[in-house]
Amino acid sequence: MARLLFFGKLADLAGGRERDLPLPDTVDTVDAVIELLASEDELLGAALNEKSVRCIINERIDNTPGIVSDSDEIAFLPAVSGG
Amino acid sequence: MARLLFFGKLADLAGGRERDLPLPDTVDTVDAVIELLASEDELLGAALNEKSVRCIINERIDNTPGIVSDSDEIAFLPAVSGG
Amino acid sequence: MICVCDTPFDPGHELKAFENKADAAGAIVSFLGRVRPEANDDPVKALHLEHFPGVTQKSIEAFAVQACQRWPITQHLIIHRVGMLAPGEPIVFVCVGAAHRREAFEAADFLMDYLKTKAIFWKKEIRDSGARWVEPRGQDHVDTQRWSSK
Amino acid sequence: MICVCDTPFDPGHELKAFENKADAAGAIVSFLGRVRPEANDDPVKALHLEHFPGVTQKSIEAFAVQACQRWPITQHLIIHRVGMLAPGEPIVFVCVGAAHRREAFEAADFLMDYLKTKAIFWKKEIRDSGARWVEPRGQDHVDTQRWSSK
Repeated sequence: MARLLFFGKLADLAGGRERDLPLPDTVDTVDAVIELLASEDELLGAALNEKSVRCIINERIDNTPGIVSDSDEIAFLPAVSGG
Repeated sequence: MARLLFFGKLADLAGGRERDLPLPDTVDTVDAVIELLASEDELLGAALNEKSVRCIINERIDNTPGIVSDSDEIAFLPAVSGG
Repeated sequence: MICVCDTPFDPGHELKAFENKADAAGAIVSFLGRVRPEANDDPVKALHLEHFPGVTQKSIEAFAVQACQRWPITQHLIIHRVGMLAPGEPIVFVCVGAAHRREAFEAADFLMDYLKTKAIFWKKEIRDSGARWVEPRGQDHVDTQRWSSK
Repeated sequence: MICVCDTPFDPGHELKAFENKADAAGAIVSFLGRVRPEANDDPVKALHLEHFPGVTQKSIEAFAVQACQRWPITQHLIIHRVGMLAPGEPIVFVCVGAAHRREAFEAADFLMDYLKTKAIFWKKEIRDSGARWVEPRGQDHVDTQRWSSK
């Protein structure tokens, strides 16, 4: 079971900040996860495919290879705006 | 009687921060005042002639025409260093 | 020190504490960013700031390490609020201590550009007319790019 | 506000007061310069700062007017100590408030460059080995010249 996190406007679209999602064996990349979500919710899929969206896996900020497994935490981050 | 003010290292050389000096009629420029002082004290004269020394007459910071009269306050300022 | 906090803080008090700690710094530059009060028909009533707990802090620490590598700074402090903020409240406070002022100015400026455009925060403006997520201004990105050519 | 004062002041306290007054400023940049403590055989025991009473203040006011003409700043504060200062004591504190951070940073930086090289102060370092008048560092003049080409 993968744990998905949605932040900012993505949480509004996903209807919540967290969601648990069992990943089929064929779904082993971030792109495939987005495709899976898009198949259920077109609007959310489009938002996740925006160029400004970043993905952080298991809270590793330094490298994001895009490979995921069923036990990962997968965070989707829209464009940031601090200060 | 002109009032002379010396600041920073110039006060050390002049032996004080203030001095009253009657100006002869022929002494009507800052340069002539410096010449008069130099005739009495060569070291002070040399210090006043340094390029970095500014003169402020009657506390007017905006213009310094270099013309003085016997009732003026004439301030000699060495290179500044704040902050 | 880096602190992402969900309660109000007092920049004057923080500056004083920073001064005491950064006792070798001859120059201290601080930046305070606040929720701008607006004088119009539909002003911002509140700002909601979201972060990625743990990850936001870690990423700011990485930026701060960059600043310490680029400039000989002796001390730094970054406080960033999250949660619900009212107009006028402090959002971000950055303090940098160094021997001389140029490096303190540049490092504080650098940290702020990064905090504005790269740090992991999301900002929602809440008005009577509704709420909307804010994206960084174009100017903020231009400011950040100044540092990559140096 | 411009203040040349002969008693110690508390920058944290001044920042807090400034925040309250500059309530329309979304960005506040401050600079604090202090007497640097030195770790050597003959450290500075005290700094004596002299000014030209009245004239120094007037000339700083003229600089501040220039800053206000160049940048849309909403508020400014300049405090400069004179008299005898101990290591670690605040010498100068500059606060600038503006709508956005870029203009606040630039105006504070500009004011400090001028305060360092053009404002009418004289500084004498007092050590066990004797006292000596300090002249501005070459770097300070280079910094000030940045503004004339803009």
